[in-house]
Amino acid sequence: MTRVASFNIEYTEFLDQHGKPTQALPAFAQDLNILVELYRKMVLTRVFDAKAVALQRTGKMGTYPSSLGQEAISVGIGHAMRKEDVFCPYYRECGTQFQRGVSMSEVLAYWGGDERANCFKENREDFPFCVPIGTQSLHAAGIATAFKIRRQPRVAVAVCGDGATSQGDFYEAVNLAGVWQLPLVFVINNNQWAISVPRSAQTHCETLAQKALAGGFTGEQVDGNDVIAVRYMMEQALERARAGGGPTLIEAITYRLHDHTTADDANRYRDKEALKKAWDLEPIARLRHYLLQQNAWSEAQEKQWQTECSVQVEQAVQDYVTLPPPLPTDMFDYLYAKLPHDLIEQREQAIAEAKLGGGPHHG
Amino acid sequence: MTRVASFNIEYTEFLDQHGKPTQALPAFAQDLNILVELYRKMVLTRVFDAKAVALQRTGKMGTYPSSLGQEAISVGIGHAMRKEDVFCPYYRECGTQFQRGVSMSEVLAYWGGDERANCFKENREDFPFCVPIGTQSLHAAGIATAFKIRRQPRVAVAVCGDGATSQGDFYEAVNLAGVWQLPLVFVINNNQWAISVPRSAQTHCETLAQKALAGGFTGEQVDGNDVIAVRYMMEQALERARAGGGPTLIEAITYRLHDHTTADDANRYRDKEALKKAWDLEPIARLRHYLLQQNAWSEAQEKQWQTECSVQVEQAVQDYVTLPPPLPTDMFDYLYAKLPHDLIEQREQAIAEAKLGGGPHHG
Amino acid sequence: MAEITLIEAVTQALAYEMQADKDVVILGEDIGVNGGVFRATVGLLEKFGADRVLDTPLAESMIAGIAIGMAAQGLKPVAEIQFMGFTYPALDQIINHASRLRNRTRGRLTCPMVVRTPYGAGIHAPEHHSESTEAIYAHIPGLRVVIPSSPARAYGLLLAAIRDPDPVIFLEPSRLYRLVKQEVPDNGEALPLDQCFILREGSDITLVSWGAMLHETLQAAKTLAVQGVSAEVIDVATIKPLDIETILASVMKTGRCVIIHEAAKTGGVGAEIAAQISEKALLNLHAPVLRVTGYDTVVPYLKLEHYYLPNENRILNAVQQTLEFA
Amino acid sequence: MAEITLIEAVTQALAYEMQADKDVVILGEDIGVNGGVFRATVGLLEKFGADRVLDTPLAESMIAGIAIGMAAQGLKPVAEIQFMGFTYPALDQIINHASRLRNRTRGRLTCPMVVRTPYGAGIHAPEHHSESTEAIYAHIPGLRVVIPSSPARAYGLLLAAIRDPDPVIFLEPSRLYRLVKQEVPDNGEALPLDQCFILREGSDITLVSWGAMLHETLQAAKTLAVQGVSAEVIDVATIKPLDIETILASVMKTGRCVIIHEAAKTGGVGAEIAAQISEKALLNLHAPVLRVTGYDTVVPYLKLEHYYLPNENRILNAVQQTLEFA
Ligand SMILES: Cc1ncc(C[n+]2csc(CCOP(=O)(O)OP(=O)(O)O)c2C)c(N)n1
Ligand SMILES: Cc1ncc(C[n+]2csc(CCOP(=O)(O)OP(=O)(O)O)c2C)c(N)n1
Ligand SMILES: [Mg+2]
Ligand SMILES: [Mg+2]
Repeated sequence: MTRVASFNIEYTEFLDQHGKPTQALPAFAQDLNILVELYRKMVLTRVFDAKAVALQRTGKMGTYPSSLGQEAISVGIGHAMRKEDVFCPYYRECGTQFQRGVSMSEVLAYWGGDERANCFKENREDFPFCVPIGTQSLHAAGIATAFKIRRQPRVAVAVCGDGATSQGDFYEAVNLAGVWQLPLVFVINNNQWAISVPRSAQTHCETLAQKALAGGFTGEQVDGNDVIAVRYMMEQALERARAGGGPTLIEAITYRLHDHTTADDANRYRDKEALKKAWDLEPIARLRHYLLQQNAWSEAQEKQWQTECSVQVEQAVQDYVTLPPPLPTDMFDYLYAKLPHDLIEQREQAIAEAKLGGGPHHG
Repeated sequence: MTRVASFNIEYTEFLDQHGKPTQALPAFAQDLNILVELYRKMVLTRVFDAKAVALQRTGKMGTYPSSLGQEAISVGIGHAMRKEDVFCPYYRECGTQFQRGVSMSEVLAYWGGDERANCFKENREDFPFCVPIGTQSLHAAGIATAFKIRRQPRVAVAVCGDGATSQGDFYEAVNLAGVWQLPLVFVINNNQWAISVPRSAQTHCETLAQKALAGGFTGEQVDGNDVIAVRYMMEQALERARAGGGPTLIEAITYRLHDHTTADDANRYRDKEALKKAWDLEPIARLRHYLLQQNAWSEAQEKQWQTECSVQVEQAVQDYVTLPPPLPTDMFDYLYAKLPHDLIEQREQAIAEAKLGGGPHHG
Repeated sequence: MAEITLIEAVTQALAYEMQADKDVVILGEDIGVNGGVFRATVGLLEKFGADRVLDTPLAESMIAGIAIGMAAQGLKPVAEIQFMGFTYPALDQIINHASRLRNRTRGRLTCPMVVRTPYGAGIHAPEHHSESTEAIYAHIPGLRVVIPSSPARAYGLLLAAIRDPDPVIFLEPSRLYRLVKQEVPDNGEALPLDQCFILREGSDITLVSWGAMLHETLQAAKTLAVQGVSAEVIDVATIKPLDIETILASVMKTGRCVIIHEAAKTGGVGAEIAAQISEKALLNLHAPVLRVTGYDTVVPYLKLEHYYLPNENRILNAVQQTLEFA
Repeated sequence: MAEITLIEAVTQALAYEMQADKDVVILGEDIGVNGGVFRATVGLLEKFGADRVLDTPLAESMIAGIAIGMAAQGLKPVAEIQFMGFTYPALDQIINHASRLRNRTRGRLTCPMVVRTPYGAGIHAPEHHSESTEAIYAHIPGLRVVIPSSPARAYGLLLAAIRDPDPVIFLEPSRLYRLVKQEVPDNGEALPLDQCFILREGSDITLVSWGAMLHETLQAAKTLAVQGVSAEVIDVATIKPLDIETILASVMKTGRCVIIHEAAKTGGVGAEIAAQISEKALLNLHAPVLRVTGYDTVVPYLKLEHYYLPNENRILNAVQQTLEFA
């Protein structure tokens, strides 16, 4: 027997759960202002998230997938990406979107069941949330292909969950990214659950990072509760990709602290102990501890920022609830560039129906 | 950074291209009778293959995919499997099928465009050839799941090509086999081409064996031109699986010495030099050299066996060409267990049409 | 006997048949510990164990593909796909293999599997959770496609689907899951897989529908009765193979027909039914067969969902048009 | 000008548009160095380079999925899937994404992509190489589905498909690839994507078909002419959106119609056309609209293929039945 190939998977963390550095912080994190910025963004994301859940609970919005506990991932990604890069999320990354020009009221409107929300006013190229699990990986690969063909120094970023790594589309994207050396960064939000299916029942892999080996490129594990680690590894990966160095896959290890969505009840399948332990690891407290230790943040600032976040979020809620309803004709008017003749009659019918007050709500 | 996982891929070969052992042969290969048996089966496969190509060329059969140069893989697999195991081929494994009760005339009839060929008379559980690339991997995973549920000491074997490793279905099967620890052996016939697409344009992986790492289990490389190595590694994998040790993926490295199929012309894309070099590595000559050296085979035996093979193959051709044509009603009569009422009229129509002499040949 | 919902009837049928036939195995995402996102498989893991209630990784092509392998080995896998919009990754395995295995091997290997999936709009769910693309499946030779519209029919048809020796696509209207309750004796009695059900007899017009739209269709029939119009209501139930005889017999009698379905109009199953009626009962028709359907658009997100779905009013309009024809 | 085959017309259109628009990029399995298994892309790698002629790994969902990403970036990807039977793994990306991207983002992101694939039986190819499941695609809102039946229409329709700002499924009848030759000026002139073509005018009966079956349909029309029956022959060409007006106008004139397609009958596109004719021209029909189609079976392997495919005789029988009706 001859050894023909060897691979290692590395794990990176800078701040432990108590906010103590476990190694020298990377250059960007020497600037405490940046860390404060990351902190603020995580808090904002969490405040927004709690409000969104509340809106669903009070019947003002549809099903909502909380990103509670996973803010370091979305915020770290958004902070590392450049404006000209393109983002392909699944549905737990409003923390990234807020940094990329997507407004809070757009995110609320999306979960409120309004396609207009996806017509981001301030972001023209990012993909909207993607419900069919894993499929967005291929869109990102296509976008990265376009960048490569056009010799643009831009990078596509695709995020998916641990469950999504079981999908063929995820793997097909990984394989293509490798063989075409695409400017593409894959991020896996490994929150340990795919609805009720635990990470251990999803794959036998020691790490999800090693899924990259099936594409012939590097997979990295990071502490997904450490925004410094996420931000650092993202930047490394983005700049390597931008320079023509090909794709990277980053597995960010975290925990889903909420139910899967507001339609789920995790008590059916989730161990209370595990949840309690996971709360000890969550990303916001640890960075706050560090910032407080460094005197870069204070309780007063905390209070003030919480208030500011609430104000911002309340404003977004106002914008959302006061948005005039979409038109029934919208379902025809954006289907094709130009309405095909076979739809004219149906569109007329929809207008006539709507004048009669629309259909009654069903079910 | 902490190292959290490490992986190695090993390559196994026993006989080099000149038929010289590169290491001590495994136990089974100490028995020269077994090696002669393997040799005979490879030669038979090649003789059959040449005849099948000829039948296509003379208009007596449809498109045919030759397995020229890849006989060690199909023969090694077939020899290692037990009768009660289940085989899921793609389409280059008649060398396996002949050992599992599928007759040569059945294989010819299949490529002659006759579904009856798949109703193997002497094998009730193996899957027939599978045209949609990669899909059979999942059937094998399902069969292995049935074995596991029923606690049967049986193993499913799925073979696919190097090109097939790019398909989502292949990966989904690999991932499931890992997480459910299925009694399943994956074999990749890495013949360096997927029609015109070379292995290097299919994936960036150093080895195809490492695709198994995405499923969290062992991937092995073997010299696919060394039937001893294939046979050995297959047995290892089969017995591990049978004992509850889970799946293995074996990448068998070989070369497609013929066109992709009779519908292809490899001269359009294949380098002549590479082909010449590949001929130096092919599996039959090297085993013959070894057997001749060991006085286990002679030129006289060679001649006689070639003749015997021709006789067997000719008989199969006779059986094939004299098979009465299938009935037009067959397309109705096996679609469901019982003909649904909505097909009765169509079936009658088909009978009436057939009486009129059937349709003229189209196109 | 307690009254149960449609989804409880599904659970009851699964439990009955798993008890009766040890080869029945269920598989899918979140169906075990969690009991299914709609709770269709609640309690089955506890009752039948992890060997027969398989929580799978997240991959639909895989679910369909392994069901084929399991079925070929003589198991009777009942796979749940979480929503119809997530069945599409499984289409290749279903079209190219499940529907063809018996034919391809001339009966040597068979594929007695069921794919269950919630379908249809109206539950205010996110995108891709409101599909009704049954026409895709109904076009595939080798499949059966079955859609229950009441607890009792869900029970009887699912039993039949599991027992059927060929692949069955079993579409469960999610809008009906908890809408009505009904006594459903757990007697293991299957319903026929190739027959329409006449839900209401009538003489003036035939209303043909299936799935959740029967709710509005029956309402319309009631309204029509008040107006003195006697509508016959047919639940197609099995859309492949189609029991056109029952439909034809009714239309021969009434001379008028409106077909109601939630799916997009163009190429919907309504087209096939209308085409067959017009072919085989042309001279009996007093008016063209009309179709009341979803629009040829993507099912909108929840804010516009109710504009998409056909409602009683649209049905009544079509009926009136039909009655007033020439 | 030299006469060219249908497949050469495809190549000519691709080359023309790649020359004219640098955003046009082609991708697929074996389309580069090898020039495509049917030779549709021969010479294009040499002419336009490896940045615009992408030999992909073997994965159809991937091909469709990246085409969507590329299209969203403003490229105009033209993807080849090797045979229609291998498009099914791409269905999820096509249904759930390609057809919906514009609508989902209210026009912010669009998907100007083309999926080309050879389709239909009759070339004695292995299993899965003979599919005609166009009805699946024709049912999906947001798609266009186009089927050429001559070299000139292949050229003009493919140009239109590439230029169209929305996703187009372009089905090339492989049986016609080399069957006929025709002069096709390489003038970059596109044909309309929403119109039927009247291939032959007639007054006694309307024959509606598309793709390879037009070959038999035109033969039948000739035979009928000899018998004194004047058949109008319509090539639907674009099956979604359907130009029902042209068909209706013809049927209003002739009062009789036979639809001919190769796909399975149940739920085929013929059902939609028949349903619409019967709905909108009921009183003009002298006879029921008949359909001559492939059977509701899996397309058989090559030994039985010719029994499956409709032939001139079947068409003539249906025409006769229609003419003799009541
Ligand atoms: C193709 C597909 N199948 C099933 C679903 C239903 N579903 C929604 S979320 C989810 C679990 C996703 O898990 P993971 O990828 O780990 O992401 P997470 O929600 O945990 O962040 C499932 C099964 C879906 N949306 N798409
Ligand atoms: C899903 C699918 N896509 C495309 C094809 C067409 N096709 C037939 S064989 C082949 C190449 C297969 O290559 P590989 O897996 O390496 O096997 P090999 O033929 O080299 O043994 C392709 C693309 C197919 N049969 N199935
Ligand atoms: Mg998860
Ligand atoms: Mg190969």
